[in-house]
Amino acid sequence: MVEAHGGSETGGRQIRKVQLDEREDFSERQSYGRRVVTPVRYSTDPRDVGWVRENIPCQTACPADTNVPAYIQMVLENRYGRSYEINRYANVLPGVLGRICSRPCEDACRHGWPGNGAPVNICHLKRAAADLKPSGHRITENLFTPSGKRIAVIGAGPAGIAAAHDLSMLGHDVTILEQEEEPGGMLYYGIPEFRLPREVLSVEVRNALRLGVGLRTGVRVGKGEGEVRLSSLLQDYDAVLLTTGCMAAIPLPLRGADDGRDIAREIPNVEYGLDFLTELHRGETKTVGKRVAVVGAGFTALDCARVSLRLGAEQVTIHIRTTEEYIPVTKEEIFEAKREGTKILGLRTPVGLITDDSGRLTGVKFVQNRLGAWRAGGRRQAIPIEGSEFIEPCDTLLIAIGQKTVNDILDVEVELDRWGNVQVGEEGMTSVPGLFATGDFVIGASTVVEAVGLGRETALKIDTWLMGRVRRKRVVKIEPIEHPLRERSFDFIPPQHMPMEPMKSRFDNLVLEAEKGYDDALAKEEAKRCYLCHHKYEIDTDNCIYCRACIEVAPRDCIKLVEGVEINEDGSYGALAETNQWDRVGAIWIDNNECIRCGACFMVCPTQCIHITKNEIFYQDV
Amino acid sequence: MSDTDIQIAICGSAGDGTIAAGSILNQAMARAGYKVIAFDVYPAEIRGFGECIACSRITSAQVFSLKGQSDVLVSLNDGHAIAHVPEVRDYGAVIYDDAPISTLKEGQHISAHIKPAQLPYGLPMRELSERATSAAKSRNMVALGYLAGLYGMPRKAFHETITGKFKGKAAAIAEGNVQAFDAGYAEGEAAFRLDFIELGPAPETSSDAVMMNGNTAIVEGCMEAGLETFFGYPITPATTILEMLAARLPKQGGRVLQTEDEIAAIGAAIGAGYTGARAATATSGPGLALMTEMLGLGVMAEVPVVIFVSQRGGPSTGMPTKTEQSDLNLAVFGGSGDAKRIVLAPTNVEGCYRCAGRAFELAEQYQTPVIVLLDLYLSNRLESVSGLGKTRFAPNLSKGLDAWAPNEAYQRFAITDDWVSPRAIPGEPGGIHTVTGLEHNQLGRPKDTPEIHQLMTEKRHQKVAPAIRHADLSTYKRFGDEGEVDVGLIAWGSTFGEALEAMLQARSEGIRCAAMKVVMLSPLPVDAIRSFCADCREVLVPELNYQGQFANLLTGATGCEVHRFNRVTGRPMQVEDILGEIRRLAKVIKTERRFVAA
Amino acid sequence: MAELREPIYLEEKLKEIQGTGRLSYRSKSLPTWCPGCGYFSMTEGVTSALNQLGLAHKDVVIVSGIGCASRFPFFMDTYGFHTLHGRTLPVATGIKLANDKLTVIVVGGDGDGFAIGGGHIPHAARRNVDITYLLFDNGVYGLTKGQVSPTSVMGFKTKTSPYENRDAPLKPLMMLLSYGASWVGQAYAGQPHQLTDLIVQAIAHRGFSYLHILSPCVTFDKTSMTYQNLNLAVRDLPANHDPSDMIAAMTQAMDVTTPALGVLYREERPTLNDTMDEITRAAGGKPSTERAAVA
Amino acid sequence: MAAPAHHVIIGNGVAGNHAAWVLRARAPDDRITIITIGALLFYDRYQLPQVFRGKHDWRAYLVHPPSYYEQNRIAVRRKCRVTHVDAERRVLTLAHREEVKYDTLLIASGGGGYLPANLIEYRPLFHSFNTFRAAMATARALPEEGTVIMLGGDILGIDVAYNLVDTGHRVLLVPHEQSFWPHKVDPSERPQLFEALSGAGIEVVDEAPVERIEAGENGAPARRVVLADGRELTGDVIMPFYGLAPALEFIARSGVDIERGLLVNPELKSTDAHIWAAGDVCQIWSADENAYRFYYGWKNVKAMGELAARNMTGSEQPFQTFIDETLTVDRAGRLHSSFWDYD
Repeated sequence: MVEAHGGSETGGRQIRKVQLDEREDFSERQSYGRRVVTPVRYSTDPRDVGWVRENIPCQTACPADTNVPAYIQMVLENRYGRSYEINRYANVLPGVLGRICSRPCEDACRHGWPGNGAPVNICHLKRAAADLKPSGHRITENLFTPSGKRIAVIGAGPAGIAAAHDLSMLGHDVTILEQEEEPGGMLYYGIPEFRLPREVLSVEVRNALRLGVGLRTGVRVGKGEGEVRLSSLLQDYDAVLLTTGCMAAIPLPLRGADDGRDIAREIPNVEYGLDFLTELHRGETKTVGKRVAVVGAGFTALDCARVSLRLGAEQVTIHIRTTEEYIPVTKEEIFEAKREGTKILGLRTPVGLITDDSGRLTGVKFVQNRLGAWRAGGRRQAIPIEGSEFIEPCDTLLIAIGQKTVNDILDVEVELDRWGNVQVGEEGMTSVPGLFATGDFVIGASTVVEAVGLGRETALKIDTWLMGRVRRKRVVKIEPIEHPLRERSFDFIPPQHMPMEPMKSRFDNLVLEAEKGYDDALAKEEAKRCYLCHHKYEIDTDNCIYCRACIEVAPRDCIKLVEGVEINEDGSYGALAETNQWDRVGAIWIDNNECIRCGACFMVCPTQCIHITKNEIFYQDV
Repeated sequence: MSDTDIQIAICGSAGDGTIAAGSILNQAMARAGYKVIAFDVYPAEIRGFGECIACSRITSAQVFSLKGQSDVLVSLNDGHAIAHVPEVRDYGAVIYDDAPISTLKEGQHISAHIKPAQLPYGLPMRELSERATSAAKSRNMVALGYLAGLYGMPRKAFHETITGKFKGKAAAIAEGNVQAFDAGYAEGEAAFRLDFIELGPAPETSSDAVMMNGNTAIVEGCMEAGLETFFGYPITPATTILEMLAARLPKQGGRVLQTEDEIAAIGAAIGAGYTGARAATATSGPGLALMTEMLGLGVMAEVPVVIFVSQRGGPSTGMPTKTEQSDLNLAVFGGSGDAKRIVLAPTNVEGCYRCAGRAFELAEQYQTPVIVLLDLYLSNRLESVSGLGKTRFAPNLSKGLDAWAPNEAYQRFAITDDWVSPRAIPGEPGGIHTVTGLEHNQLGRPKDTPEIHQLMTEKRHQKVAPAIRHADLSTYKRFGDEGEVDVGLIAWGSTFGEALEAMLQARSEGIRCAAMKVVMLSPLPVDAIRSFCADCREVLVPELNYQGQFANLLTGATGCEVHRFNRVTGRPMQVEDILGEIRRLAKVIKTERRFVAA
Repeated sequence: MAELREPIYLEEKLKEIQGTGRLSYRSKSLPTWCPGCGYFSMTEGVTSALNQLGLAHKDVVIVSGIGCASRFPFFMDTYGFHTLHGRTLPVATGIKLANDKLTVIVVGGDGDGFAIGGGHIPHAARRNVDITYLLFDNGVYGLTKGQVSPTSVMGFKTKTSPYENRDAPLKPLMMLLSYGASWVGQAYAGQPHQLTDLIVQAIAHRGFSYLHILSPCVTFDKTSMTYQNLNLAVRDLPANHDPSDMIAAMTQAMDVTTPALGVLYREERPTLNDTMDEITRAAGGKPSTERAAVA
Repeated sequence: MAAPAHHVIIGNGVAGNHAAWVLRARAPDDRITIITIGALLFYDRYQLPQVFRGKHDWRAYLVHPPSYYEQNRIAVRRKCRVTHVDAERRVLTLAHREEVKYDTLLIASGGGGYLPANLIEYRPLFHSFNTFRAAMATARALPEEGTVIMLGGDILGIDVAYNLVDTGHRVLLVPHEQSFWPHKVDPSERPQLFEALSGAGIEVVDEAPVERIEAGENGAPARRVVLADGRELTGDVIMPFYGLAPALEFIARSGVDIERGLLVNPELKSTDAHIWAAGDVCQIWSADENAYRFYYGWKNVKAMGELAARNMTGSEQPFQTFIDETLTVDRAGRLHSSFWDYD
């Protein structure tokens, strides 16, 4: 039927188009606490919890448990302020992570699944929420009554800040001790300014600490002269939280250098990337030679390379042990580095440093590798090939092969695991009562968002330990939605590119931000691409007449004739059992994993038996 | 540039808009001045399931049938189309959707079946459709647009046709379809062409040539013959006659009524015919079966009425959407008693038009029901027709009251030298009379004496005999080689197109042969058929029924021996099949000759 | 603001549905009506009804004519008879007359029933043949691809009413009431629960029961009898409606703008088979039922 | 009885087709399927420069007639893009969501033209020569005596350059470290090689990185290349020739080892027991060089195809190359690359 294109002929409903762009901004109104009241149900049923886990992949992938679809929907509705708040609820540094997050959510995004195109630029939208929130935006905090408990947090890195904020919100009296002059940890001393402007960082850090968190910078905890003893802190405070992260570079293991000496530290033009960056951000002037070699495969390595280019290096090469495929850095980051002129060469491990008579480095000796067995997190082992050594000449060598924790600050007996990290139990506590630890200090070098997530998690655990009961429960909040907010046409919008600083001007200085951020139009367009996976489409089987009108308009293989459903041992749903045999079809059911929330079925259902609900994770105070 | 001869098959599931796409293609190309012969095959379900094929042959010179192999196959539904991939010629194109929405097993996608010599053209039909109209249902327009873009078909003609098609519907609908078409067109234009299919320039067409199918031609004939009343009941494939007349007849003061059934339809038509108005109805085999009782009344009461019958697969409900020529017996003999009637079977669309018009003349002149016998293939087949409106059908041929010597009492069924009685119609002074279904005398009074029944039966048969020489109606015609030939074909109805095509090809292969079309099946032009058979070493009668109803008819009437060639596939006769039969016969003749020579 | 419904948990629902056993009345092949067609509610309604009444599959015969609705027997796991256009009721009468034990259900559309078959309805009704006639009224010819039907509203444009339908549509409920049908009800395909309930009552009724079902044609009627319009139009019978009151029934039947759903009229009187037995007795013979009792 | 084994070959080039031929000979009853993204049957890419001499009918380039594939029961899935290979289930998915099971899989998808990251954004402004379609597009875009700006100039490019000059076109060559790829040319030899090219009428400009590239506004010149040192070159088409980058996106997440190419052992088997590779796509472990390395050139690729097919059907021979990679200048001063040899 050619004439039957578009529109809804079958269904009982009239489409009401939502003119997203013409919505007014509600974020102020939010801050006055007036909300449209809608009926709500809170559920802890494993099937609902499981649904959220299965169907909101971005949130599931996020270590900080960020409610991604909710904040993207707010962007759609032009409520950047609200969007920022939803972000801030999960992680107190949205503006920061909006720039430098490792984006596990985007790898998980349903829009990136086979046949669905490219993932939504979730991170760029997070930044947009931070950048575009109204100038007069007010932060909302729901505070518990003061508990009278005192907590010391050691280290003002992402984990420490996140924990400190949540703890003080929970009514405790928190003090942070930080050895550096500025709070932020790796955020301040590790990440170059062209990726993370310092004013963004400091504003969000200060906001996080505004609930009366005491910040004592330049204070070292340790056994040395004029250093605060951990043991004394344990006496003065009800609880102490260690979030000192991994601030020590892992030394370069060179052949024949097993006498414990670290040759690398003895050669002038060889540096550890971590120190290189830290010193740079402490304000020291750093220089590099014409040809810079970087060994290592993490963000630090890439940062070193890109900083070197800005310091005037002519040829920068990153040497990695495996291959690009397997290094834990976002593809964008790699592409930008290459675009700026960095070369990345794979399958090689440094085995020796070549120096001239004056003791300066002239080249690095590498051995050729081949790929070996798989390691955790999709990484690969590199197996050196005997006798395949070769020499790469260079003027500066920057080593960024990893970081580790520093435990010599502990003056009390704490159980360590075999990597020398402190061990923590289920309740987040070390073997020492009242001494908690979290972040990289526990799991080893990881990402910022993991640190924030852990900090937040541990804060709750400390609260539970201190108060003797759980005061915050994770439940599913279910609200009805009147009609679909999306249109099929949204699915064809291409990913919106992040506006970049032109190549010419990038290298002028070290602080010029390379990514410019979305403007309102770009953000809205990108936000439209989000499937809003937290919207759940359900068929009321009692009213279904099995007419398949919904199936006919379905854009994908998303509505199915079902005879059964698997139940996982945790009580959540598994795969649907489909059938085409009429006398076995028990129900027509929407496979929410295939569903892209286009709303076509909703419009055509003759018996109006399709309902939409908003399903979100909600932390209930109890 | 070479002459155009492109055959395009669009294949999909009912509901994909397959037939709609085909008809737009035909109309648009005709509008652009090409010759088009087209035929659709579709199932009874309205939506969703059965297989549909819209097949169009677009040429610069007139042809008489479809080709065995298509140049392009457009798949709107791989499930159905896969089976038809082998019907595409070498270096022909297969156009399909390369972005289906559900996971397929190996071989479920058409690309797995395209032969090495054929050329794949994939495009994301559904996606383009959704982009253009945010619905998947204009896939057919996208595919059509792609086809048009690929071969540089005149875009404007398509736009006009599409907008025309949706006239009266919401403007958005037409726009949406045009958008979808353009979306496809752009893709097609941009596509990298590898096939060697050429669209030549449009031929010079005589200004009055128009594209139409058999049913439309029937309607044209009715309109021009000044049809006054029409009664009908929907039945595939005759429904469109009723639909078109419902829309058009009122425009010139005629009246159309959709009755509650065929019985009522022909009843009303006979009533109207009795009053002297030009009256008709249209149906298919099953409807005709219902009508035979009323038909008998029409014969008996000598009421002029025209019945258009488009045959479909039978018996019973049979194959409503498949073609067949199996209602000949019913049309010629159907009904109770010796019910002689006139039966015309046009062989092409233009013939439909002429027969429709002449049917009313015959009905009036011989005061009897006239059946015009089409079949689904002819009803739906599109051809370009010229000479419309040139033929002046006689407005009234009935032998009226003025032909009666006034000094005697009027006899409605008086015996005259041409067996046709002067006919008075209600309202005429001095013509008062009664008609009845009972056997009757000259006055029309019931009478069943042996003499009367003998006489009146003879009257009802004799009066129609001269119909075979009716002015401006070729009731039969010979084509091909003159004089003695090896193989002669006699065909009727839609099949004659294929027969002619086959005969022409056979001649080009050096076989001496001729073909004769027989348009009037009752009464039958016996002498002409006899002399034709006399000229032929072998006579071949191809027809779309199992019994060889026409072969039976003419053998019975002429005593000539013929070879029967019968097909009941529900599809039109294949030129290749007939040709094969001709070759076989020719071969036999040759060997006989050699044998004689030796 | 949409209200929040009770949660639907699939496996519970499936257990419930499959538990009832109504699915067993379905055939194996999926119905071929246009997606969204009101006739789908017929399969749901009839299967549920047969299931609720606990009728054995083998004792049910479904008779249909020509038209979209007439494909129904193919989608059921019972005896079925797909007869000719409009000639369903005679066949059904014959079947019922020949075998008391069978439950005979006739399904058809408005064209099949009131156009070509119109002549048969009054007689089936007044004889009170003990069959159930489910008439799915979509006000248009579907199978012949969209022509005006006897129940098409005035002003309805179809290919055969290009200048709008000028003929007043039939009022089937009033016809059936006046024809003397002993059970007359009305349902709506868009309300499957009530439909099922009414089919149960119709089959349970002893005598000629006529259920008029408003069933939109999603393909050829996009203007008049659509789900959108009917959702707004239909209403339930007033709570105080008395099904034994013919006048009240007529009054409700007259209202076609806001159709009343429910049982309009119900009466008990001898069925055709009863009268056949009586005639047999009057002639001195033994009715089949009594013969069966003896044997 | 068990269903016949299904050998699937991804790639429709020399390696793939030669492999198919050998497979058919060695396994008469097995199923053989070639999957290619192109619309054409196997054609001779070495003949492509003929498009500049007006040879525009693709049938003239076919290596085998269509009947060949039917006779040998080799299914060619044209216009099919492989999006994923599931090595566990031994199923590969095509872009149109069709799943194809295989018993043995040969990756012979060859290489696409490599582009340095800083040029990627200009891709739409480039013309290429790696397919019949691309060649035709180039031929159509290039007027009589038109000018071609060739960037990089790998050995394939130089072959094209010669043909362009012979057909009366102007060629500006912008050298790059990738020039003469895959030959490893000692910097000292480069001048004389460029000498030779200039001698043949190819205008070699001084080496400098590309600053930006622009499309000319309506009216010639169609393209402008701005070099870092400010020089501007104008021409009708720009053809980058920076060597090949293996086309491997589809197999990235299937678990087999990849560096720049698909890593295979000398028997051309990948790290998955059912997946082999041949041609420009694979990096073969070379014991003597202690490294994975590529082998290019028609003869190598054909040999790989044959070897892969043999090893897929039971044999166990290692690959060894037959050609020594030489780049010489003959008496006429014309370059000759051993990669150009083919029979």
